[in-house]
Amino acid sequence: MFNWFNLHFQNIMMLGWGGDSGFGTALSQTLYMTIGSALIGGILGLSFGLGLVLTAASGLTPHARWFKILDFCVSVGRAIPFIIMVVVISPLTQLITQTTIGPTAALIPLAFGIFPFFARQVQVVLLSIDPGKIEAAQSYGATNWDIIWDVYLREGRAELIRISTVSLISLVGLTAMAGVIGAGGLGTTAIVTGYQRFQPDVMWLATILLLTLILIIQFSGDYLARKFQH
Amino acid sequence: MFNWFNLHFQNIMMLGWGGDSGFGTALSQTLYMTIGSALIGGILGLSFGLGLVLTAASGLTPHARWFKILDFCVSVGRAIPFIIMVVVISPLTQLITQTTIGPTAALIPLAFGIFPFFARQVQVVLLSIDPGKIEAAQSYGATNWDIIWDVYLREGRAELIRISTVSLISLVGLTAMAGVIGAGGLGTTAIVTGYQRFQPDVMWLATILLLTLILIIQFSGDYLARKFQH
Amino acid sequence: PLTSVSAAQKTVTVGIVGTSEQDLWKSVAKTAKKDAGITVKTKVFTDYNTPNKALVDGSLDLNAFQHANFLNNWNKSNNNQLQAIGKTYLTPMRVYANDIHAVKDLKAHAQIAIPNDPTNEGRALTLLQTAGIIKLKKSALPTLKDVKENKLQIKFKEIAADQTPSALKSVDAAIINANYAQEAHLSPKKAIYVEPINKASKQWINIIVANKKQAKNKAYQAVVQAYQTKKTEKYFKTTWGDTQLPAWNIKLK
Amino acid sequence: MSLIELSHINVDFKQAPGSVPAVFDVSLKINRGSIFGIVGYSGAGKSTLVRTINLLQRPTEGSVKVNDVEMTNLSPQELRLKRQKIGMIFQHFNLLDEMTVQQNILQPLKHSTQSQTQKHAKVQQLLDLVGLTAQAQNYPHQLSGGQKQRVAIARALANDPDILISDEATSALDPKTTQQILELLNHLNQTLGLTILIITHEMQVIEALADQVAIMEKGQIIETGSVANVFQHPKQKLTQEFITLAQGFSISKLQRTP
Amino acid sequence: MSLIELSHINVDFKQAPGSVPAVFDVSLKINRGSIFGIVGYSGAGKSTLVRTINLLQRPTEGSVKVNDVEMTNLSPQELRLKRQKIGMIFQHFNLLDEMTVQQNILQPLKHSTQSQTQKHAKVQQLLDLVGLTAQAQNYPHQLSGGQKQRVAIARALANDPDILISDEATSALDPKTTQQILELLNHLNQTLGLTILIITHEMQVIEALADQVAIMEKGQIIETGSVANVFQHPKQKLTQEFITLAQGFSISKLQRTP
Ligand SMILES: Nc1ncnc2c1ncn2[C@@H]1O[C@H](COP(=O)(O)OP(=O)(O)OP(=O)(O)O)[C@@H](O)[C@H]1O
Ligand SMILES: Nc1ncnc2c1ncn2[C@@H]1O[C@H](COP(=O)(O)OP(=O)(O)OP(=O)(O)O)[C@@H](O)[C@H]1O
Ligand SMILES: [Mg+2]
Ligand SMILES: [Mg+2]
Repeated sequence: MFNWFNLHFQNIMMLGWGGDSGFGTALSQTLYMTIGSALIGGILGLSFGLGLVLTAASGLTPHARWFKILDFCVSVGRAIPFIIMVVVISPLTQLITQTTIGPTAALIPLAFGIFPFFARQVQVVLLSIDPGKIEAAQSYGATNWDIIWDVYLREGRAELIRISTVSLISLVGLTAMAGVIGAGGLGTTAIVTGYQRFQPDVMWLATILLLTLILIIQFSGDYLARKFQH
Repeated sequence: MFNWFNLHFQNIMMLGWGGDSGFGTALSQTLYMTIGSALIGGILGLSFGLGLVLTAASGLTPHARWFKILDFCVSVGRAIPFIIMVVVISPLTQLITQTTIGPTAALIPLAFGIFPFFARQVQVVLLSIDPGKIEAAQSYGATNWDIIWDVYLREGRAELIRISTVSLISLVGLTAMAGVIGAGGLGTTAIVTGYQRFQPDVMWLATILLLTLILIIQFSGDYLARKFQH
Repeated sequence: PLTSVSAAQKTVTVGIVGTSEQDLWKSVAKTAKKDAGITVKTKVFTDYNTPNKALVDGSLDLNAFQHANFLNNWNKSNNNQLQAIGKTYLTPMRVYANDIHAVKDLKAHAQIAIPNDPTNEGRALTLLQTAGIIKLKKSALPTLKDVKENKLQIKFKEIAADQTPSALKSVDAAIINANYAQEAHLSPKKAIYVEPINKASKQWINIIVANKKQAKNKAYQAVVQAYQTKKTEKYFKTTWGDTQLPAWNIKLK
Repeated sequence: MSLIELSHINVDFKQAPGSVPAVFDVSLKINRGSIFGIVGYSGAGKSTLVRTINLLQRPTEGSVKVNDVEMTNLSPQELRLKRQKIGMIFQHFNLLDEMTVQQNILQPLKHSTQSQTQKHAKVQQLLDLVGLTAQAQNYPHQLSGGQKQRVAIARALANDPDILISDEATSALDPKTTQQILELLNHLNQTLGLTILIITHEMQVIEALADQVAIMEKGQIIETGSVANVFQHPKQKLTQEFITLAQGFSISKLQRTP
Repeated sequence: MSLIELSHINVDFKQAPGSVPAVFDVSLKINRGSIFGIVGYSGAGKSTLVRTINLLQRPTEGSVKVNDVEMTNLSPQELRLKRQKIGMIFQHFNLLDEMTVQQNILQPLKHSTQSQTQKHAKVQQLLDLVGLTAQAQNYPHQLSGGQKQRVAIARALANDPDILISDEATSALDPKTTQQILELLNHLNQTLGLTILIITHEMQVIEALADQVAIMEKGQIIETGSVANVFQHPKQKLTQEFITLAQGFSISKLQRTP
């Protein structure tokens, strides 16, 4: 059995689990990049998404100028190809992480790559909340913060979880691009070691590991969304 | 004025507008790829998204097996890095487009790259439609097709437009990757001609053209969503 | 690591592109450890630009992925900040085709796939000029714009270098880097033209590069020495056969 | 002969432990051509019970027969055809927000064999009946609460159903509009033999319109019979109270400080 | 002295050309401590009018004074504090679906200086009043229509408001629950001086509870005065009809075919 595996999956065996280019290392790099940039990008995206809804003409605190600025930033963020984003914000990356290569340095461009996308999705969700609920909160004198927390975020909870799932999976996809700054990860393994070197076993194992990760995210997201939907 | 421009943007001038690698050509390639794959991916994504909602346990036609299959397909589609998607479906691409390189060949992997993402978003939107409306339609004997058209798609219209906007912009981003199979486009110009050849003027012009395209999509999407929201 | 390098530096991080040379570097690392007590680590990149940028900003100590021509070009656009500190190998580029056996069999309007990144594309075009298919304007790194004579009216398809082997079935010929041809197990018989090794090949010699300010760093020199060994030569031979020639003692005529 | 026959219906919802089932062992017969009223405490299970008739709510247990056909055994397709003949007015309207008033009412006629002209004439007639001709092109969010309810009424009648289930269809309507709707329902009942099931909190509505009445409490029917009988000789305390209060709410005002 | 003073209020909505404004030149004074009823056709503009009081609906024109303060001039922060003292029960409930009944009622107390224990005691007391103690941990979708309305009532009272605006708060409630709510409102009015503005379609509710009444038609107030006066000597035809119908709907049944 072991021999058979060894024979057919020799490239996998050669890479191994640990070490610089092992699957375990790649997996942990993907996890690290995904989680880290999800935190930063999530906070940024939520803020921008909320900002877009609040400052819109029909929002709680209409403000045409700010709305335009936020809207433009988000669109610009979505227009810049990832590799160019990496270069453009590399001074910021250097400032924050003290390096421009490796998984930690990748967090910054990944976060900037995903947040405009997440912000748009947050905007879509929040716009779909029944305005009657916001009126009711206003009628008992809720502050804008109350409305943000208790109406927008809380009533939108299940939907927000669903779009977070979508975004998180997109982010996992984006980490495959982080190879450009030497950040490793499963996507890079699949492409560089598997695909470019014609080692289909490596390519598929890396893809299957990615798939597993994505299924876990999707499953947890679905579970949480159901749990928080009343 | 012209001389000044010529001096500072000589790389842009050299590329020019028409010709194999001109900006006009790149723009039209981007448009061609975006529109073409949006059509294919849009139909696939809508079908899968609807399928997911209909076959879910709480759906119109619950069917655990089909649900699982659709769910799995979509997750797999999201797990495969784009460049690997290109390779994996290249036999299909060859079959359909008779070639594996160039903008037309890019349509297939682009459509397959975007549709699982779109499907997930469609699912999120349709799940947020008030079940009371579906019940009402059932009560007057609407067929499942009626419910799909008149309730799911029509009531979800504005939201569907909003997520289509989000997806379309993601697709524009994805076309930048189509350069790997010689499909050209603005993203490739920005990366390959601008970034890799140290021609910042080219890089930025291509990015600005991309941004313009994205702003137009966003603006049209917002306009249509508002128009169709009652 | 931010390079506050001293002669006593014990760890050297080398940026490489792709993973096909990772095992080679493992062997170099062993030598470096044994001979100079230096730990060599590699960092895998998927882009040809960022490993140079990382040298400039000190995120990386050395890199080994480019040839002299690429470095020249890079330095021209980036204030001459980098310097080659040792040669590694030379790999002739080849033209491959499925259905024809010689360059002269190329028909009018034939499609040829070439890599789309600047150096590989320039090199590929130069190769086609050498093969007598096109003529180019004089240029350090030619692009399609520099093609001044194209009698056969060849149609060029610019695609990613790693896609060239797969594209072979969609075009009449493809210019493929040695490493991708090797990994794709392309039969050498399918090569219809090989880049000649002569004086002009100098620019295609691959090199180890450092930040100019760190060019004299002893540790870096030690890494170069650990690379340029008989052991490495043997590794080339067993892994790549004749396609990858050691460049530190090569004589170009 | 009974048109609707519910036997031993139970509906349980997942809820806090120890809570009562929404509907508990209810059996009910409704005759063809009759108007049947259901009253009861808020939360008694009235909406849940009537929703079992067209199986929008599948009962946890029990049998639902309409026209001697066991509904729970029908194929989806058969059920769909059955439902076309059971009009339903929902307590929460459930209008389609992306369609105009007119389109909402046209909706149930989608598969009807009538010509477009006939369909539009039908809708026009319904709009007149509920007094919304001026609002035909409005979208639901541009309507007042009572106007929405009237759209729901018109929609439920569009298909010329045999059975009409009305869940508080007049609760958001002023007395005059209510009177008009009641006259309409009565007219349909008398001329076309429409069987009507009506949930309401207004005892006057039951008194004016219904033949039979059932009083629900905690998921069960505690009293049922002809309206005349029940109103004159209520057996249960709850029934008595409802009837008394219907005459007018009684509030003994405290002495006011000016 | 009038607590609420509306002067020349106009509200226009963008609608089909030629449609009437929702509210047209309405002026109204409501005295402190009084209970003021508003009745009228469905779509007459009642909801729109009362929504101008706490500026949920900004009038297109006109002045809104509460306690002699011009509401339209307040800063957002001032408006917020004012609104805390104006409880509102919405026609469509507008509960927060992701909060339990208890949490919904706790919501207005968020910024109150009371201790947690006090707040919970207050909520408990309100739950008792509206008879939903058993449903405290339910989410809105687990409630019947009337139960939702009762949560909305409790929520509107949580802040001990000075003014309560009730938009058809009892229309989905059975007579007995309605009676209880009316007694509660009356009690709050008598003991705490709560000023109440009540929209309803049930004339009996007005008769039992209100001091003053206004009748609306097509965006205007067509008659107003003390309940006793208006009910005994209605001047407008519409008022008369409403009062007559309140005694009981009259349906002259056709001769039935058995
Ligand atoms: N957002 C809106 N856009 C356009 N028209 C509206 C809007 N809201 C209300 N209207 C219109 O304004 C008029 C008054 O509506 P309002 O809700 O105030 O009526 P109402 O007296 O409360 O009726 P009901 O008793 O049915 O609740 C109606 O004709 C309605 O169609
Ligand atoms: N989806 C649900 N999940 C859990 N409990 C529910 C659900 N729907 C209704 N209930 C409960 O079932 C009981 C009966 O509800 P139902 O809506 O049938 O009452 P009702 O008699 O129509 O009341 P109302 O007159 O207030 O509309 C209530 O106690 C309610 O809380
Ligand atoms: Mg009910
Ligand atoms: Mg109203």
